[in-house]
Amino acid sequence: MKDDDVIISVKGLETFFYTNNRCNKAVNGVSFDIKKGKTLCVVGESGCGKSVTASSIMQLLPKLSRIENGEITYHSNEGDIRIDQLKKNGPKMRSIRGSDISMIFQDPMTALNPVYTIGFQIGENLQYHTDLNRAERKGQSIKLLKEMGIPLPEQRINEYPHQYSGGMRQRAMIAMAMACNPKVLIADEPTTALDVTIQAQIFELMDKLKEEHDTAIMLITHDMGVVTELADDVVVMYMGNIVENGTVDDVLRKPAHPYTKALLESIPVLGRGKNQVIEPIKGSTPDPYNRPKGCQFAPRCPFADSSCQVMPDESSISDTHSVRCLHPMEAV
Amino acid sequence: MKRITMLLILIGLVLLVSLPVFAGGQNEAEAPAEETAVMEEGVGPTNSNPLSDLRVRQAIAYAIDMDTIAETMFDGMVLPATGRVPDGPMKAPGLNRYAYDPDKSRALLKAANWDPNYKLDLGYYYGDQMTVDLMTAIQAYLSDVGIKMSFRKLEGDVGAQLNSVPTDPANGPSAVEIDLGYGGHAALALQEYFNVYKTGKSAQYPSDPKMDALIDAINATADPVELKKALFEIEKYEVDNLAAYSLYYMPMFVYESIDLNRNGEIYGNPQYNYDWNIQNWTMKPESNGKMVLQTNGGPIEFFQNPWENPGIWISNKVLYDRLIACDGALTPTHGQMADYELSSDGMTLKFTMKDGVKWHDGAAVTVDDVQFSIEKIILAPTAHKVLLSTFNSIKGAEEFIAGTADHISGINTDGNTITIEMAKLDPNILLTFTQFAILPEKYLADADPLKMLQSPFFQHPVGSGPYKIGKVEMNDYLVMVPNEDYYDGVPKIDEIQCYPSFDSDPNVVKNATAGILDYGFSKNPSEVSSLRALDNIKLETVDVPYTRILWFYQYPKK
Amino acid sequence: MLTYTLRRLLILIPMLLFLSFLIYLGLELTPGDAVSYMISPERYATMDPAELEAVREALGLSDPFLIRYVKWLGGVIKGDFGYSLQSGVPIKDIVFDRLPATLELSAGAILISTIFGIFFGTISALKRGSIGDNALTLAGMLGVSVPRFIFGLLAILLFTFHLKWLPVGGRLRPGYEGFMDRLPHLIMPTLVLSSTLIAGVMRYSRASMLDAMNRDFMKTARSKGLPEWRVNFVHGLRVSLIPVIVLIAFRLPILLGGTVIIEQVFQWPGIGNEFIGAVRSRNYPIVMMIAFFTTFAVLFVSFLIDLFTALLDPRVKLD
Amino acid sequence: MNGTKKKITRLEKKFDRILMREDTGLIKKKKGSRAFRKLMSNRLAVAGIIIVSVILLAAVFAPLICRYDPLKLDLRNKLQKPSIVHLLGTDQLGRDIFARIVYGGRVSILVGMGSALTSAVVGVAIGAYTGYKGGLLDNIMLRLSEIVMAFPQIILVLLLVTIMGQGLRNLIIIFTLTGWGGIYRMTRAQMLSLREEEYVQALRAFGLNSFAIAYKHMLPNAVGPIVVNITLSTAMFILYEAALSFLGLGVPLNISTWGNIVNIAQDLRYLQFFWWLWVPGAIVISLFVLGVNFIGDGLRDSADPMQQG
Amino acid sequence: MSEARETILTLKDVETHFPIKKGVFKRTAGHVKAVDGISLEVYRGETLALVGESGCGKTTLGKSILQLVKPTGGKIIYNDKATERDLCRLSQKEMMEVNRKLQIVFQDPQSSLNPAFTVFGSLQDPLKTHGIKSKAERRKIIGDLLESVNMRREQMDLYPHEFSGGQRQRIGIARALSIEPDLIVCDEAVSALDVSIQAQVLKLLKDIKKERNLTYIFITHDLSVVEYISDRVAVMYLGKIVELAEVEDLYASTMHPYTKALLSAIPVADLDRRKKRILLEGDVPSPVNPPSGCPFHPRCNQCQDICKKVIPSLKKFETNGYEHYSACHFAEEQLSQ
Repeated sequence: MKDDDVIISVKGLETFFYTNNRCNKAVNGVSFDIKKGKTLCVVGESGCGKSVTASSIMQLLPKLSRIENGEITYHSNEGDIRIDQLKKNGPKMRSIRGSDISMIFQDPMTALNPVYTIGFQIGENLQYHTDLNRAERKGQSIKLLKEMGIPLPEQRINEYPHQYSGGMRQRAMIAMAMACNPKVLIADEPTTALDVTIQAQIFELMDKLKEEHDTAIMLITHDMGVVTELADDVVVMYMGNIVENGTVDDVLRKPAHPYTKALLESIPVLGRGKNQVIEPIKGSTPDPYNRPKGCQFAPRCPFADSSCQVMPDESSISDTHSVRCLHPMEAV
Repeated sequence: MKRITMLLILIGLVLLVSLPVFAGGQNEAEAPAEETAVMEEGVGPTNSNPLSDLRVRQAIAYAIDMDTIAETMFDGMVLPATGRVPDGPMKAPGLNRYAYDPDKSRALLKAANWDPNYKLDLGYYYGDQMTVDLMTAIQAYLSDVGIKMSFRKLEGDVGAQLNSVPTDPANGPSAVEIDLGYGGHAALALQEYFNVYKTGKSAQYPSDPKMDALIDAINATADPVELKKALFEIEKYEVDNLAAYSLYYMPMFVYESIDLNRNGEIYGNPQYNYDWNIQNWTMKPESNGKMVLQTNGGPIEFFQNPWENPGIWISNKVLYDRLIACDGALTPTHGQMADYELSSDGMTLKFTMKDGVKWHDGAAVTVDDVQFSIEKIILAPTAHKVLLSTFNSIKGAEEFIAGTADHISGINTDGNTITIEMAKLDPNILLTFTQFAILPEKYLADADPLKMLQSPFFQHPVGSGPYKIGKVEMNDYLVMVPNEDYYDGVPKIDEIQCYPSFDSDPNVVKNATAGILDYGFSKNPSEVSSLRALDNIKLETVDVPYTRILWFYQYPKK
Repeated sequence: MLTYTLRRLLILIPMLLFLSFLIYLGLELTPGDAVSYMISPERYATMDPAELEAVREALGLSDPFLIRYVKWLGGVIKGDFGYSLQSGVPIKDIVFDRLPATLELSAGAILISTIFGIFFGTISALKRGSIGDNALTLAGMLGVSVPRFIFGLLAILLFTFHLKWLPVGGRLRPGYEGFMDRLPHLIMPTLVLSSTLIAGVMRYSRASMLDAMNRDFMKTARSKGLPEWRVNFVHGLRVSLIPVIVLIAFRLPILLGGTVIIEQVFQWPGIGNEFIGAVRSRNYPIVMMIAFFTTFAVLFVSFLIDLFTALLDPRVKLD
Repeated sequence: MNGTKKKITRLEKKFDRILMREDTGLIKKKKGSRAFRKLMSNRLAVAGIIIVSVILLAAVFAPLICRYDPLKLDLRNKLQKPSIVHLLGTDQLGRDIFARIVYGGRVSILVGMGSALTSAVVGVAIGAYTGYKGGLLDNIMLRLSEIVMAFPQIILVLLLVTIMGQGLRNLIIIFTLTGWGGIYRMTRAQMLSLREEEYVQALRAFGLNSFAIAYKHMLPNAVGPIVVNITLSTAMFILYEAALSFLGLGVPLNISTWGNIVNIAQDLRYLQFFWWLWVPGAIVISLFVLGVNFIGDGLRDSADPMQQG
Repeated sequence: MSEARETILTLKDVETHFPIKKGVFKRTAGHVKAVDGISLEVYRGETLALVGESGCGKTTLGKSILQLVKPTGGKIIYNDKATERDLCRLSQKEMMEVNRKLQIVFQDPQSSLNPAFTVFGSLQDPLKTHGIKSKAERRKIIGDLLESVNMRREQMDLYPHEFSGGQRQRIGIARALSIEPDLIVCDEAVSALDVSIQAQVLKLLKDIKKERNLTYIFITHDLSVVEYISDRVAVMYLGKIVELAEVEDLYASTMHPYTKALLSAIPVADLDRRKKRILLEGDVPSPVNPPSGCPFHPRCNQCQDICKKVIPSLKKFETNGYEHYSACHFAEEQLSQ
């Protein structure tokens, strides 16, 4: 059994998409743990499967997709629950969603229903997971909004999403997600649609909530900067696989996978000055329907050789650090 | 996407181009140019219009197999015609039938040097399927002898398109576009059939002194023997000369529900007024014991003026009474509202009002009402021609119309009698008074004769007939109830309900089938065919033919 | 809101003016006038041009076109909608006499088609790809593909002549004028009229619902642990309704057009029937006013629908 | 793992099949347009294409498949029931109904497709330019289309028919006059959204003239919905033709069109007792319109990248 | 830096306002002041970055320069070495000539190429318009262009959907280069790209600039990228420039609290440079009703009374020997913090 502070463990998860009579192996064998009170950052470029992983945990996959293999275990107070074996929209799954595990999305404008007030949408969550009556729900919603730093919550609770600004909408989303004090908050690129100053506010808020509620956060992002600032643990994904997994120090200071390393070297970093050297990664991400054999990164990897034609296994570098590469980088 | 688009556009274009080309399949076949011996008959063209050549007109007449058409298309309902005047005592003997003879037709065309590329343009105004069918058939027959013909329903100002008279009645040019016209003609008085040919009256027939003389002859006498002779002459001249080609006589049909009982009362010309004694009719009572007659002809916006179409609307038949009653053949029989006396020279007519003749509002019908009615109608140009021609012949009518006299000097009243003195003889004077509805002066005194129908009177008319208005819902229904004061006895049927549906309206058959039509009349063969198939309807053929004619527009074209 | 209302109404004015001019001009260009219809062709031929002119004069038809138009327009502005050329009945009376019939018919059809259309469309979307969905799609397609009058005639054939359940047509019978008496007359025309409308609404609300189902907030609603019915109906249906309502507004002209045919088939004494009659008899004032009324009604109702959409969709601000 | 696995649904089976083929490398990158493939996988659309093609081909090659001239009268053999001699019987004038329907298709399809194409040409030509350019002209055209569209179309058509008179060419002109509004507005809306696309801005930055930008560069991207619209209005105009025939204002009755053939059903006698006079026509008209609608819907789905299947 | 820098573009009080129509007769009730009085000089051969959050008007300013959006006021003077012309007052024909020299690269690789045309089809029309009549010549030019953005010549006959996002962006750059411009406005040219691709494009832009002696106006919200690519930076807030400085200078001696907050808000991918964030309160105010006084004052943690009343002008300072402009009443105090 895992150590006590793991709240969700994912093992060998495979989620495939079946659209247009093709099969896209969007997530192809992914294992990681989300720890209580910690932030796990899942980082990767678009199409790497990070959002699908999140949706798999919430069982919110679209109709034309399914979890093929693997285990998603939620270590609840009442014992372990195998989420992958629950009925997609069954009562058990629904009681977990929004109450034990919550999720916030990339674009709060589209993620909120435009025709209902913010209060109604937060209240709905409370209605289905608590015994509060209508008045209490309203009070609780106001409290939540206040906690999220929305001014005049008594008034704004009756407003519609379009009357909110972008940052406020995301705060309202978070209020909704935090309504039932969940154990895990999954944030799927929560600030991509926001400006940097607002992004900073949202991260500050998430940090605060993590501290106060001991909530585990799974943060999905493509921005290495965000990872650096927020993560306790990091998972780097590429084309449906986790290529590197470790604490933030492990991954950022001693990147073992050529992809992680290349990624870090390809972005300009604020403060390094005008003459910093950035090294682009050659080529582009492969077509998911026409994947390379073996290691998915091999065609773009400067260290690849013929042995990379076989998908490498995960190998440990330290207790906390593992990598999926035949030629891991030497620690600097 | 792009490929599909290109494909679709391509297909579309190909079709657009190809369809009209292929649609040629619907064009008439080329006429076989067979040679037959040249006939002696006929004379050459009188002007640049090929139809002015009698041989061409004859060729058209010979080309149409009216016998087969009558037998098949019309299910034997119609009678192939020979001349305008329907069969009967006034029908001239030995008229040319122009029986179907395509070979003769071709020969005549050849003799007339018919240009096979010349396309005749036929116009008609009936909207029913049967007319289209007939036109299609005529087109096919003409095509068979080598005459191209197209046809179209005239829209809009139909009268002008058919009947505009050229400014020069002798030489034209024609004031209408079409070459052939198809239409019907029913005459209240037989003279009407031929008066249309008079110089300056016809859009089709160029001025013809001989015809004018013949027309004068039939209008000059009221004597039946002389009239008959004159009529025979003009009938023969018309047929031989093919001024127009009478195709067939369409009899009238009266249809009645099996629940209606006329109690022996007569049938007659349903387009006009005759003494049908509706007050004696009965219906099978409904469950509540009420006798209800349902029929058509309910008003849509207003009640029709009885002076325009004297009897075509059932409401006009039963709401108003006339001074003289006539039988089914429109022969005057006896006084209705008044007793009458015609002087032997036919120049003085005297009416004595009967007692107890009352308007629906209870007031008595007076001779002043009669005088008023005549002086009103004479100013209304839309009134029926036979009526007008009688009234225009009254002494002093001209002055009255011109506005130089306050009254018509030929009309004089005295107590309950009224005397009418004629300026010139009118053979139809009695007939006129069998059709002329007297209207109450007090409601219409101020009405403008040019727009009588806009008078509030025609929203809720008051007459003196056996029935009066019960309730009107314009465009929904009209209920008429018995006139309790009716001098010939209170009518037995408790209610007449009229729905707005008319001749040639497909709803007639639907309503009859659904049992909400107990009485009506029709001159529409397809309607009659449909009605004939119904179990709850009996059909009565009334021998009042309506002549259907093919007009030849003989003036030179512009 | 008020200013929006005002502006919409103000925009109507030039549109209606333009429209009225077009129609007036159009009718002017048609061959014939009311006179040639009032008088049967046979008699027309025998009338002197002077006599005809007198009739035209009396009916006010001999003025030049523009003067007649301006006169007419002046009347309308003064609230005088003119008189039927033939009966002299005020057109207001005629229109208001016919209006209830058409309203009855179209209101019934709108109601039926909206309710059933949205219901079937939503079900179809939720069960996308199922046999029921396919059957409904096919039925809907059939509904828009069969000519409406064929539907009408078949209905008469079946319900009146074979089953003898319903009357053949018409609206009122003497002595039977209450709503319940009218109901049997109303059933067939309403159903036939709504049949094609249902199909349209159904197809559209299916697409709209499918669209709503793909939206992000549905995922959010599920992520809150809401039951499926609530996700679909409270969140999905509500949002999908907005474009459907707008579509129904857009269909109003089609509906009014549809009543023309249906009123003919079922002898329904409504505006459409009156219009056809007036067009055929060149009764300009009536044609004008009906064209006017219908256009105004359509524009006005679509404006009402705008307001209604604003109520349904908080995002829509009417300024 | 398997014990608790839910029952295998149809969808799951489909997934398994795809997965198996994917794993064995059977699925190769398909050639040809994706939209085309999608259209061909839509069963209703394929049915539509078949129906429409059969009727179309029959109409185009009418002389080859008809034994009789559609205009040939045979009064003595009128109202014959369907038989070997006359496949669909004869009408009230003894004309062969099969031939009339086949030849009638030419006119009806010409009216439908011709009107749809001409109104598309007008609507697209105006919509593409004004939609891109905006300004006063755009405003005027928009108002004009609002007027045209606010007016119940059939009423407008009736008005125009009485003004212009009946006839094939007039009908197409009238349908164009009344029908351009819809496609104009759709094209305009498309252009409005395309106008924001960056490649359009790029072309403007190169100083290209508006005609070239609107018609050459933007229009091809709006073609999908336009084609769908043309298809659907073809169906609509065919129905209009029938409706006008019903009111007696359509193509002159002596020309066989589907509308004129079916119109006979107004006569209760034929409706009740001579079903073969109108039933085949009604079926063909409905089938053709149905087929066209199927195609239109299929095209719409295949042009829409959002819908997956 | 040499003192005799040649200006290629001079902006004087450029204003781009969009009217807001209200009321029954659609009176203009107010304006969205997207660009509100911007004066700026762009020097030949430099990369000037325009940074700011969404809604600050940077993209509108970029489009205003190319006249894709008509500015409502001010002058934009373009100096093509021979003449100086005010772009706002040029006729369409004259503007077309200028368009040879001013080009733009857009943000979204999805919509920057016409999906209905091949690359050649998309790129040839500008060439045609600008006088290259022979098709063979156009093919050669486009082939060369593709090679210059590290793509293969043959790829000109492919359709946009056959390219990846990065490739499309490179084609977009090739298109902008096709008529050999002097100045290219890069409007968020790398923002929509994946990180691994972003670097390729950035590097490409930098290389091309060197090769062809181009001038860039680089519009972005990403200050990390700005630091890497630009020479000078103009920070915009609510339609106005709040700070303008040489890039190193801006980072080293920030003279506006907004710039400071912006810099601190950026997550930095370097564990050793983690720092305390300066949190701004609230959101960017609406450009319809900008706050009185300093537009930044409602969010500024150093706001004084004067900030609420007086609009600070863009004042010139000198830091580390460079010109440094700041629109803060307390610009110099910022330095000492």
